[in-house]
Amino acid sequence: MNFLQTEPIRILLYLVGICAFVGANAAYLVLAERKGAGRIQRRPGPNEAGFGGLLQPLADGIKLLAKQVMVPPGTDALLFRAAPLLVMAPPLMCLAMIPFSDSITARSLNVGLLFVFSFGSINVMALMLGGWASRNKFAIISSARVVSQNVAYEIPMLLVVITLLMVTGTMDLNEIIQQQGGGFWKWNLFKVWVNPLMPVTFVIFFICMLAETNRAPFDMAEAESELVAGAFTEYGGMGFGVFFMAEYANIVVGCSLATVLFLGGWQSPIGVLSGGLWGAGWFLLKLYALIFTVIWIRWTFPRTQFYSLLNLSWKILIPISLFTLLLTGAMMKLPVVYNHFF
Amino acid sequence: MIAQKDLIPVDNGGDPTKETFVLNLGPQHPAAHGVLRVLLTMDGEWIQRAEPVIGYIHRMHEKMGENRTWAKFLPNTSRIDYLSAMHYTHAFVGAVERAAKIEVPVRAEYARVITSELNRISSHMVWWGALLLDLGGFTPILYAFDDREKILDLLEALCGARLTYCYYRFGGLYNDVDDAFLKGTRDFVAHMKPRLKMYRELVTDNIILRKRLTGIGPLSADLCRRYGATGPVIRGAGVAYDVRRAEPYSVYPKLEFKIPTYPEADSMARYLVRMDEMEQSLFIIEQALDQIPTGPFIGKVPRVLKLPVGDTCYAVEAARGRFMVRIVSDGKEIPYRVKLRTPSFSNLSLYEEASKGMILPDALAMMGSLDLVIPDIDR
Amino acid sequence: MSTFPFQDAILVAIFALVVGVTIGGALIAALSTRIIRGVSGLMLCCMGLGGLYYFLNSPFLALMEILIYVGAVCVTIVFGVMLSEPDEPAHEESRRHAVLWGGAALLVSLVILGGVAHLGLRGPWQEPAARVSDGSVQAIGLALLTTYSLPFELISIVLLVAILGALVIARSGRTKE
Amino acid sequence: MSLLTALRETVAGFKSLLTGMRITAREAAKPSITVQYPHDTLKMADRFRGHVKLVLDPVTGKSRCTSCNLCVRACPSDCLTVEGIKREGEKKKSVSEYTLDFTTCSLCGSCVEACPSDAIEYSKDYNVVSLDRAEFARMDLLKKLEAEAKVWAEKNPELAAAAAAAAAAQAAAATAKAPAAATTASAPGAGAAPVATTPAPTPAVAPVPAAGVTETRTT
Repeated sequence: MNFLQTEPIRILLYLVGICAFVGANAAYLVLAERKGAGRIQRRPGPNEAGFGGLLQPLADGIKLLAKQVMVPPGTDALLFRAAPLLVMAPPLMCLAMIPFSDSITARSLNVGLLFVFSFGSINVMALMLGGWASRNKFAIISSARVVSQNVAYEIPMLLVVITLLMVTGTMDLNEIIQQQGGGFWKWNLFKVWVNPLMPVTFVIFFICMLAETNRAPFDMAEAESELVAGAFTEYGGMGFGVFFMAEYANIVVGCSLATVLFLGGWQSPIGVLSGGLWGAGWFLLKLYALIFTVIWIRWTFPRTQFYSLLNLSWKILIPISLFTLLLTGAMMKLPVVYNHFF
Repeated sequence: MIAQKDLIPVDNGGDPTKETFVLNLGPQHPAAHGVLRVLLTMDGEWIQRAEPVIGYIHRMHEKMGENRTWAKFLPNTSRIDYLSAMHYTHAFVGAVERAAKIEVPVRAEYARVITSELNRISSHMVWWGALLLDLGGFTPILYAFDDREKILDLLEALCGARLTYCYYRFGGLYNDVDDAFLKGTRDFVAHMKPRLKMYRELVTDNIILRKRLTGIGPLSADLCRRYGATGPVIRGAGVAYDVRRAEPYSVYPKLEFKIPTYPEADSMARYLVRMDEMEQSLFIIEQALDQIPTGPFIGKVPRVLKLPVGDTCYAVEAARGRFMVRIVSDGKEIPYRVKLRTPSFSNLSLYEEASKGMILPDALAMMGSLDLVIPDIDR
Repeated sequence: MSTFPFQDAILVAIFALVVGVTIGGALIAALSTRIIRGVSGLMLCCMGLGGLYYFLNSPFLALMEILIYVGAVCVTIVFGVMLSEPDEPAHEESRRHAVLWGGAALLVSLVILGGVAHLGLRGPWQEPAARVSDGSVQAIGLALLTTYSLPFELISIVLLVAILGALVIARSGRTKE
Repeated sequence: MSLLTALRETVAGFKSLLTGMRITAREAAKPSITVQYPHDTLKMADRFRGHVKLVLDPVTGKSRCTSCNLCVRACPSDCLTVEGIKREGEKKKSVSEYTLDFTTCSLCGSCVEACPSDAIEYSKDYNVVSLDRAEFARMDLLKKLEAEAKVWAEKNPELAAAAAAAAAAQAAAATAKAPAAATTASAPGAGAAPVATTPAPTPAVAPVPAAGVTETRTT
C-alpha cells in the first residue's frame, strides 16, 4: 500500500486510469447512444456483435483502425494531423481534476475549476484547426460556427460558474463537493435560500454544456443535413474516430462538472454512505444519469437554427445568468447590510 | 451539361470586395434527398444565388410513353413520383378513360379514392420525417415510418407492391378491394388519429421547430402563381387551390373535406397545411369507407385499346400538387405524345428566386418544406 | 511528494520543455509564412508561458493565460484569419522592404530585451516571504480590488476598446449597399 | 415585446421541450417493433408481386404454358423470352424455354394479367440473391419449375404416377398415329414421373432426354 502511494506510481496509476476511463467511456457511450436512440425509436440498436451488441465498439474500432489515413491534397497536412490530437488532449487533462470520490482524485488543485475551464477552451481551437486545415468549404463553415457558438456560450457558462463561486467561495472541486454533503437538499441545485433561481442556473449550465460540447440540439459543428459532417468532413479512419471519441469524452467532462457543481459530486443523496467507493458509485450514478439525459435530448429535438442559438445565448441565457449573479450577490450581502444598519 | 462559366459565377454585384464562393450542394449530399444538385453562390453563410441543376435521374418517361402501348406505359406512372404512385396512376388511367370514354364502376372509383388518400398520408409521412431529418431531428422519421408501414402493409395485401403499386387499370382496378382491406383501413384510421396528436405534441408544438420554420422562406401567392407551384405550397400561401375541388374528378364531389390554407406563406404554413391534410385524408377515407357500394371493380375495356384521335388532359391532386397527364392520340395503339406535368418541377423552379439572401440552414429548411421528390422533377 | 526519485532532474527537464515550447512557439509564430501556422505557434507559445507562470508559483495566472490567450485570443485570431486569408499565400514583399522592416523589428525587440535584462540583472532579487496568493478566490478578489485595482480597470478599458473596434470593423464589412 | 411576454414565451417554449421529452420517454418504454431480418422473416402477403414464375399444374405436374407469347407482348421492358415446341399428341404447344431477365424486370405484373391460361404467377421470393449477374440476367423459370415438379412428385406419388400414365397414354396414342416421330417427343414432366421409385436425372433445359421416352414406354 505504501508503495502505491509513492508519487510516481500514483501519477502513473491515475494516468492509466484516466486514459482507460476516457477510452472506455468514449467507446461504450457510442454504443449507449446508439442503443438509447434505438430504444427511443423502438428498434433494438446494434445487437449482432457480441452479446446484445457489446462488442460493437470493438468492431467499430478495428474497422476505423484498419482504414487508410488519408490526408487529402490541398490540406495543411501538419495541422490536419495535429487537430485530432489536440481535440483529445483537453478532456484528458480536465478529468485529472475531477474528484470521483473523497479519496479518488488524480490531482487536486485549489484552482481546479479554473483548470477545467481553461483547458476546456482549447477544444474549440482543435475543431477549428481541423476544419480549417481540411480545406473544405463545409468544414470551414462549420469551424466558423463552432467558434461563434463556443464564444457565445462560454459567457453565460462562466457567469453561472461565477454565481456558484460566490456561493462556494472556493475553486477547489473537492471542497465544493464537501460543502454539499448531508443529503440532496444541500446540493447546490436546491440551495434556494442562497438564490431562489438556483435550478434555473443549473438549467443554464446544462444548456451551455450541451452547446460547448456541440451536442444536439446545438450540434452546429456537425450539422449533417447541411454540412455533411461539419468540421470533420475530410477525416476518415482513426482521425475521424478520435474526433468522435473526443465528443463523448467532452460530454463526460461536462457532465461530471455539472455533477460536481450542482449535484453534490460523490455525496450521497440521503446523507449516508458517501465515502470511498460508495462515493465513486454515487458520482458515476449521477454522471451517467446526466449523460443519459444528454442522449435523450439528442434523439428528441430537431437542431436549432444558428441565429436562434446565438439569440438564445445573448438574449435569454446571458440576461438571466447576469440576473442570478446579481440576485445571489444581493442575497448574500443582504444580511450584512441589514446587520450593519439595524 | 454545365459550362465552365457557370461553375464559377462571378456574382459580387460589381463590388470586388465582396467575396463569394460556390458551394456544391449535391448531387450527393444528405439534404439533397436523392440526386438533386444545387449550385450555391454563397457570401459566408448567406446564399446569393441558388441554382438547381437537375437531370441526374432523368429516365425519359415521356419519351417512353411514345413508343409503347397505353397499357405498357401504365407501370411507368407509378415510378415518376414513387411516393404518391396511386395519384400518378390515377391521372394516366383517368386520361385514357376520358379519351376512350370508358365507364368506371362506382366501387372502383371509391376504392381509388381510399387508396389515393392512404397514399397521400403515407407520402406526407415520408415528407414529415425527411423534413425533420433536414432539421436534425432523427426520431420522428422512425415514428412516421412505423405508421406508414401499416399503410404499406394494407396496400401490399391489396395490390402486391409496397411502393410502385400500379393498382389502377383502365376502367377500374387490378384487384377488388376485399373486406380485410376495408376493415384494416378502418382500424388504421382509428389508430392514426391519436398518432397525429402525438406528432403534434412531439414536433409541431416544439419551440425549436417553430423557430426554425416560422417566417422562413415566404413564398407569396403571386410567386407561386408565376412559377406554377401547386399543392401544399400554394395552399400554404393562402390560396385554396385543390384539384379535387377545382377540377373535380372521381367521386370527390360526393365527399366532404376542407381545403386547409394558411395565409402566412412561410415554411410553417406549408408544414401545417400538410399536417392538416393528413387529418382531412383520414376524414375522406372514413366517408368513402361508409359509402363504398358493392359491384364490379372493373368496367368493359376493349382488348386492344385504340384511342380516338384527340388531345386529352386529366389532372389529379397528388401529394405534392397538381399532376396532370396530357395524352395525344393519333388513333394508333401507341400514344403520339404523353406529357406529364409534375408538381415538384414547378415547386423547385421557384427555389432560385425564393432562396436569395437566405442563410444556408434556412434555405434547406425551405427546401424540405417544398417536399421535393427528385425523380418527379426529372421524370 | 518527497519520495519522488530524481525530483530535481525531472523538474529541470520539465522546465526546459516549457521554455522550449515557449521559444519554439514564438519562433514558429514569427517565421512561418502561413498565418494559420503562425497563430498555432502563438498558441503554443502561450501554453509555454502558462507553464512558466506555473513555475513561478502562480497557477491562477497560468490558467488565466491559457483560458484567455489560447482559449479566447488565439481563437479569435484564427477566426479572423479564416475569414480573411486569401486562398493563395500573399505575394512576397520586395526584399529591400523585408530587410528594412525586419531590421527595425529586430532592433526594437533587442532594445526591449536589453532593457528587461538590465532591470533583471540590476534589480534586487529576493525570496518572497510568503506566497502572494494561494489561489483562493478570496485572495484573488482582494488583490484585484485593492492592490491591483488600477491595472484591472485599465484592462477592462482595453477590452472595451477592443470590443468597440471589432464592432466597427464588423459593421463596415457586413453593411449591404 | 415586453419583458413579461418574453419571459412567458421562454417558459412556454421550455414546456414544449419537456412535452417532447415526455413523449420520447413514453415511446422508449414500448417494445421494439423491429423484425430481426435474417433471423426472423415476414410472411409475404398473398398478393405479393415477386418475380414471375411458372405455375405447376397440380394435376399434370407440368406447366400450363402454351407459349402463346402474350406475356412477352405485354411486357413493357421486354424481359421475357418464351420458346415453345409443338409435341406430338398434344393439342397445344408446350413451353420449352421460359427465361426472365430480372435485371430489367420492373415487377409490374403485366405478364401475369396477360396470360390466358393462368400459367404464370408471382413468386413469394423477395430475397433472391446471387454472386453472379448472369443468374439474374437469364433467370431460367422452367428449370425452377422442374425442380418444383420434383418435389411435387415426391410429395404426391399417386398423382405423379397418374400424370405419368396419362402422358404415357398420350405418347402411346401419338406413336400409334405417327410411330416415326415418337423418339423425339415427350413431355418434360414425364421424365420426372418415375421419381417416386428411382431418382430422376437432373432436369436439364433440353427437354427431351431419349432415355425418358423409353422408360415411359415401359411403364
